Amino acid sequence: MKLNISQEQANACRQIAKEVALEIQRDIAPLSTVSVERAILRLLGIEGEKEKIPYVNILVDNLKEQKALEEGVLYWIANACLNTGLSPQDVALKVVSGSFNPVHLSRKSFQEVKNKAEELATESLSRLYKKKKAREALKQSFPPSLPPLLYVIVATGNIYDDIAQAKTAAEQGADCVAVIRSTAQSLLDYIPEGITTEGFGGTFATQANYRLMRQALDEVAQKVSRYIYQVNYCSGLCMAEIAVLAILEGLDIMVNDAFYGILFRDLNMYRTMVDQHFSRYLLGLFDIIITTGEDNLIKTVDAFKEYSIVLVSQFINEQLAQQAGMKKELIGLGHAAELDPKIPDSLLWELTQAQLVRQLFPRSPVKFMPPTRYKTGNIFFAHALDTIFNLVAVWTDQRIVLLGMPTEALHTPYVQDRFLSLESALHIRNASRSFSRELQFIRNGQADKRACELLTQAMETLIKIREAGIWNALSRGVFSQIKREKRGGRGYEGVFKKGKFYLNPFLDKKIVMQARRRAV
Amino acid sequence: MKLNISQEQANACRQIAKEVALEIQRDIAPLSTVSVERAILRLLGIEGEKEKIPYVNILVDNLKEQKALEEGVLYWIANACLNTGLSPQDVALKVVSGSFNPVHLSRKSFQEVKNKAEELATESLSRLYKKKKAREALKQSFPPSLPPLLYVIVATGNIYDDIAQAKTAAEQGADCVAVIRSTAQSLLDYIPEGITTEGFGGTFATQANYRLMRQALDEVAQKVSRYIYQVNYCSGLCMAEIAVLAILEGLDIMVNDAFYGILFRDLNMYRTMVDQHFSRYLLGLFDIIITTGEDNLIKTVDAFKEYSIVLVSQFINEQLAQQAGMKKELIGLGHAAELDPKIPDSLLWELTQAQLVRQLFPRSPVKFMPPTRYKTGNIFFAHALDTIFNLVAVWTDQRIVLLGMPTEALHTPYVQDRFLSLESALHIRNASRSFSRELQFIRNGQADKRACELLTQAMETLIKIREAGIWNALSRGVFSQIKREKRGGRGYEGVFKKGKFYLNPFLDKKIVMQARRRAV
Amino acid sequence: MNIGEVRPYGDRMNDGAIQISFSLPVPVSARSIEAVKLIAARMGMNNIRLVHAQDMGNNFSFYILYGAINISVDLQAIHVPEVELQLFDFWEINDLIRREFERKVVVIGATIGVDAHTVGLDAIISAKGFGGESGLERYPQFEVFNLGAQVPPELVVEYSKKIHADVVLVSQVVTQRNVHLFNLSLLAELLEAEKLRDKLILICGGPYINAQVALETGFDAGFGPGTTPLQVASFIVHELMKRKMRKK
Amino acid sequence: MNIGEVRPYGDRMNDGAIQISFSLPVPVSARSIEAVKLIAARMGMNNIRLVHAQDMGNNFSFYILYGAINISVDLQAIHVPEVELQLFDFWEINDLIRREFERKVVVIGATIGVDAHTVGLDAIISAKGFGGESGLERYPQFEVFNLGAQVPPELVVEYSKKIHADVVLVSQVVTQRNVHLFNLSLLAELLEAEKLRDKLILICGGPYINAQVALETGFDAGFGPGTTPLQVASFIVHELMKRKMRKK
Ligand code: B12
Ligand code: B12
Ligand SMILES: Cc1ncc(COP(=O)(O)O)c(C=O)c1O
Ligand SMILES: Cc1ncc(COP(=O)(O)O)c(C=O)c1O
Repeated sequence: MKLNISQEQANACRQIAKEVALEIQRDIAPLSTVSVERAILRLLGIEGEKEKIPYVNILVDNLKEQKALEEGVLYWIANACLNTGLSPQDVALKVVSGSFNPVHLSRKSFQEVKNKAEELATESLSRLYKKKKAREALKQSFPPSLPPLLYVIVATGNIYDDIAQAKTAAEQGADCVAVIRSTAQSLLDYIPEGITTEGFGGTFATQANYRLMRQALDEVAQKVSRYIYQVNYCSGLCMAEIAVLAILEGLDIMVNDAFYGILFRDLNMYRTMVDQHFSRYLLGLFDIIITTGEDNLIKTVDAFKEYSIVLVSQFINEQLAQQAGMKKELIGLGHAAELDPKIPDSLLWELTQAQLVRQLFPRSPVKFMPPTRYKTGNIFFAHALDTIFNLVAVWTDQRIVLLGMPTEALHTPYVQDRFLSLESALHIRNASRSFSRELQFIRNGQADKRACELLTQAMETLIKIREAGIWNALSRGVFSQIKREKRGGRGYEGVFKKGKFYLNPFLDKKIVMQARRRAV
Repeated sequence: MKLNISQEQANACRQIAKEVALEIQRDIAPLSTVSVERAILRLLGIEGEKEKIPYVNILVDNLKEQKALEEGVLYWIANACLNTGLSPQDVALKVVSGSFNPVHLSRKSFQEVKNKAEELATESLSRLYKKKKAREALKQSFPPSLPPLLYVIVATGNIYDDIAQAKTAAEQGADCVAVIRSTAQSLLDYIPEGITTEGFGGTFATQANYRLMRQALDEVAQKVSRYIYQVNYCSGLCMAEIAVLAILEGLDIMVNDAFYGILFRDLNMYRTMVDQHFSRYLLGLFDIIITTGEDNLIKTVDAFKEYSIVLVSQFINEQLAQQAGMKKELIGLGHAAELDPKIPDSLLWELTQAQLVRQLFPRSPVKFMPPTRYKTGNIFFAHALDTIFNLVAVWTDQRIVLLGMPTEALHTPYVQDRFLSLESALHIRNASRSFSRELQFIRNGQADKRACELLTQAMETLIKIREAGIWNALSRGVFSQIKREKRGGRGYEGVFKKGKFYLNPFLDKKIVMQARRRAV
Repeated sequence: MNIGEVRPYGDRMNDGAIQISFSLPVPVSARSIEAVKLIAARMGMNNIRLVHAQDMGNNFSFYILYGAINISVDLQAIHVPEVELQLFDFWEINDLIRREFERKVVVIGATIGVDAHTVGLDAIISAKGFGGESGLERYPQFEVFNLGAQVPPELVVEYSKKIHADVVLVSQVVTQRNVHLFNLSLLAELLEAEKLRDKLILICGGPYINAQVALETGFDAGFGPGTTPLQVASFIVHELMKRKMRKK
Repeated sequence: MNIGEVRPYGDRMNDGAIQISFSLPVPVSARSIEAVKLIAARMGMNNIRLVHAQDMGNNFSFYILYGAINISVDLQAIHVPEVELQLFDFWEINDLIRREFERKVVVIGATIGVDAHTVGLDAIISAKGFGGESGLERYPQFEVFNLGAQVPPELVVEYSKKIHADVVLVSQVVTQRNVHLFNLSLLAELLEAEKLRDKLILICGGPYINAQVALETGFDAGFGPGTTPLQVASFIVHELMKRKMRKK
């Protein structure tokens, strides 16, 4: 399967997207956020909570109140370590318990503090690299499964039920299991702690829950002789911090998209872009795949007419991720068709669009998402829609396929819903395994025409965004007609300008190399 | 969509099949059967029953007992009409009531009898041609629906429930409604009479039931502004007679295949071939589409390895129908894939085979039949299989598509089963309407290869059949390994050699032309 | 059987045919199969056909059954909670408001709690509307304030006070652990506490909302899937007139 | 709840979640919707969610519901009619017959009545067998006569007499209007009348056959979907040995 599209135009789109991404990069480079700082604390191994407030929040808020945050947390921790000889975790404990105020300790010379910070960062990274090695070895110990990876969700609200269902799904043939987060966790400016058994429409993302699920999936992997990818969500006010949890607990894929936060969660655009950058940077270091949320862009607008916005967002997302240091093989661009089934030839358009994305981003582990918005309580018709979706996914050789559920319009999946979905997907994966090689669009037919039109539209929008500037474009509703104020939205108060002593050696290539070497 | 197959090889297959069909023709030409004779009586308008035995059976059995059947019934009826001045129906009444014995009436000169017989035949045919005109006008009064025609079955056993469900199906979007016959009606050597409300796995085919269903479908056609095709079955011991009922009651499509009777009903091969010939001849005169039963051939053997038998049977069936005077546009060759869903690439093979049939018989209103044998009580998976089947059907531009049911492995369809099936089929018909034009197999890929192999296999089998002779081939199990004796099977006792005064002016081109002219 | 009585239909009148499916947290076994049939029998099914029993792994199993139930319902005797709403058209609605109410009707819309689904509410409120019909914003006699999604109930109360709202439209889509019932009840109580409840027409909507949910949570009406703006506008006008009558 | 008790599972232990669907011979209306919920309630469902209601035309309508049932079943307490059959292997079966029976076991197979389905019976009998296992024809100690399909019960009786059959295998696939029960009972009665019944092991099979059907129609055993030749052969050997013991 190949669409006859202009490679030059694709290159042009990439170039413009790069300029847009550079604009973002330029504007956020001087900024940090409370979440980035908390992420750094978590990287240093700081954990624990007091009266339901995580230490990392207490520390950051403490510095913020004292107007000392512009140096960054690492400056103060390193300084405290130098002063007290304690580990970062012990420093945190003392600060939280009020034993001392980090800002009141004697300030060592910047060079000394910097050295200490670099030492702490190197230690932290090399510890994490060791973990990563072990996980890679585990992954390599299993044979790869037939492409595409079949991705299902669990969302009971109770981590133990999630685990039961995740294992069941794995036994049925699922390759990736995502735990959907409790509604609005992305609006929380902290990460809850501990094992949780109550949630709304999903289960809280906590380090403890991550760990339990990881154990369960590694266990069932042995049983089914297949590696099971663990998936969770970064997007939200804790984007960078959650990335750290993912690294700490060995997750494989993180849903990660600032645009989703801006548009669908009303997060402040600067805040979440800064958070996203650091989160992607960290995930990239540890070879964790990200997936983006372009499926959401066509859930509320005419999905046929406005499809090109998906491409626009993908081009920008690709550049943003690359600028955060990620290689293309880790950038799982998301997409979906969400076409009204009543549209004549809807299946041809779905196929064309899926192929177009695959072709524009051949190295991306693209994630294809199923029809949801036109599903109703008619579970039989929904199952028919999903079966055809599975065919399109296999045919166009997608890399990760999020399976649709017959009960999409009703509830988060029951154990049998997932089972039926997987059964259909496994059948299609086997029955049409050679489709992508054996079938072809006719040359210059309707598919080629639509693909070219879409690419042209995407380019036009990209040009508009470049001209207006991305922040302005967002405030004018370029994405799905949703308008967001530059200073509006949640979390703006957590953004700050880095001061001249601001320290973040985790971003330092030399430090990273050193840590990596040390981990061998 | 086009497969790259050799047109010469296809022509060669046709030529061999023609020779096989000519052999059949040669051997059955001197024969007639009780069912053909009863069909002639029905054409003359004879109806009624006595003690549950139809007049036409009483008459034919009467002549047979008196060893007077070799002249054929028409000879005796015409002679009786000449002697008594009565109509055929009145003659029948008298004979049945024992008023006179047709064999004992004075025998008029052969020319006189022949003239009378021709007069009766002309009258009968012109009456029927008038009916046909009216039906054509009705059909023309509706806009045609999107191809393919969607074909569903009803099979409650009760004609009134059948009607309720047929109308429901039409309102849902069905184009063709087939009433499945009660199990083993094909083994009955007579046609039951009257309206019936009890049957096993289907509803008896009776003239009264045909009429009720025809009325109902014409009624609902007005409501939905779409002509609804009425379908029933010819195959069986009354093949020719049932064709007459279909003509009398204005049916549109008749399932008609002697091979089915031979192989799956153990009917005698000569008997059913003779019956088939006359039935096809009559249906051809009145532009009633026949559909053949090649789907059955792969229900009991390895459907992947032995698929070419479908093509073999189609080539022969096409020739047999043409020799009975049918034009290609009326010869609805049947086919199905019935592949084990576990076979890798099963969907590619299903697609290839469907396209191959379509391409080999481009003028035939081919009828594509759904997966049945690998369906289980898992109605959700069955629905998924059917949805994909629908896609293959639309994609390869089949003409008539028999819809599969989610409950195929459980029961004849409930009203909601048919509804869900139609919903899926209507969606696919709309969503992939341009597939056949916009997509293409890669040249000389696996599809082309399989198509060529299948055609070669079909040719080899055809050659074997030609060499052995069709009757021998049937007794050696060439079709699906089922072996049938030449003189075995049901109904052989009803076959007889035509005598020198045998008369059947319905076969006379001049008579037909004359009747047709008279009907204008 | 009484003429108004209906019973499920498979392929003949009154055959009572139904299909059911469910999972059990045990593997398939002779025992589990008996258990499934027992459950069906206790539900009143007869002629039970267990047509599919399949292990799903991890000690879960899935079953599909067909059977018949003997239950019939007299349609005539059914008490339908709300008589079908009499619909006005666009012009009638605006005329009626102009005539009977003498000022614009002020409407607030919001998806409350942390629910972020706006499509349903927008379908009713926003100019582009739903199913070819314009939303309330297009009606000259409605003045509409759409607060969007994730709105805390407290903010709805505050805003209602500020702009002297006549009608509050609330959408709730997420229902896990009955969070929608909680949010709706909370809003009704807060309005009550502020003595605003009686001055307002309080309407909720969403895919799992119905008259009963409205009743339970203290709302005046609840609209479910497929609701059109006209239905909501008509209800508002009916309610306004009813209240006006009552006052007289 | 007792530890052995199970209850349907949707997404958490004991939620009792089930799905049902059926049609009604009336169009969708507020009344029909209430009727559907009433039916579900009378079946013992609570938390009833009518998730789909659709007109099918010609005054028929289709409904899908989800809900929970409070029914739980104690797995331990379930009486399973037949203890799982102990399977022998191919060699054991032939050895046992040779040792205990001293001659070949004569088996007749037929699909009776006007039923034309042969695939199931062939799966058990014919050499090629089923699911990778050989059929009874391949066992040196069975002498098998396959009469094929559409065999009148009378003919089975006649043939059994003629060849001194030990085992009769009957397939029935078509079940409409319970024609299978009729055919099976008829055969059993005819054999009884001919005083052959006790000399024979009478086994039926087919997709809708089970132990209960066998019991009702006077057969010794009934085998359903997925039966393998080995199961049938094992049953025959068990039964032969049981009968031999009894005689002693
Ligand atoms: C689009 C969508 C989204 C979009 C929403 C974008 C947006 N701006 O609205 C996005 C991607 C953001 C989203 C996110 C989530 N979603 Co969502 N989403 C859907 C989806 C696919 C379609 C909903 C829709 O737009 N329907 C179309 C509208 C027109 O229908 P409607 O809402 O029923 O509205 C009609 C009537 O109900 C009524 N009505 C509705 N509101 C009102 C109000 C009033 C006053 C009146 C009078 C009438 C009225 O009139 C409308 C027109 O007829 C459904 C699945 C489905 N197919 O239904 C899931 C679904 C609703 N989502 C669900 C969930 C769980 C979530 C998440 C919580 C998942 C998670 N944990 O991450 C997130 C978080 C969102 C949150 N915090 O609320 C579940 C809800 C399950 C449940 N019963 O609780 C569903 C059913 C999917 C599923 N099976 O899991 N979702
Ligand atoms: C193939 C088939 C046919 C073929 C049969 C060819 C043949 N030579 O057998 C043909 C095309 C001829 C046919 C015709 C009809 N069929 Co048919 N057919 C089927 C189909 C698709 C598959 C059956 C099959 O082969 N299964 C595979 C075998 C291996 O499974 P099995 O039979 O269950 O056998 C296993 C066990 O049950 C057991 N077993 C079976 N028999 C025995 C016997 C003994 C002694 C033992 C120990 C075990 C045993 O062991 C086997 C291996 O595990 C089914 C639908 C389906 N998917 O099930 C419909 C189906 C069985 N047919 C059906 C019907 C109604 C018909 C017709 C009557 C329709 C009509 N009115 O025209 C006709 C007429 C046939 C007749 N008079 O009986 C219905 C039966 C409905 C019902 N419950 O009554 C079905 C369910 C389809 C439907 N939904 O309508 N059919
Ligand atoms: C890109 C992206 N991020 C995150 C989420 C999860 O959202 P939340 O946890 O905010 O409900 C989604 C859900 O669809 C998403 O698409
Ligand atoms: C070609 C053909 N004729 C006739 C029939 C109907 O068979 P009967 O009426 O013999 O059951 C079928 C059923 O599948 C068929 O395929």
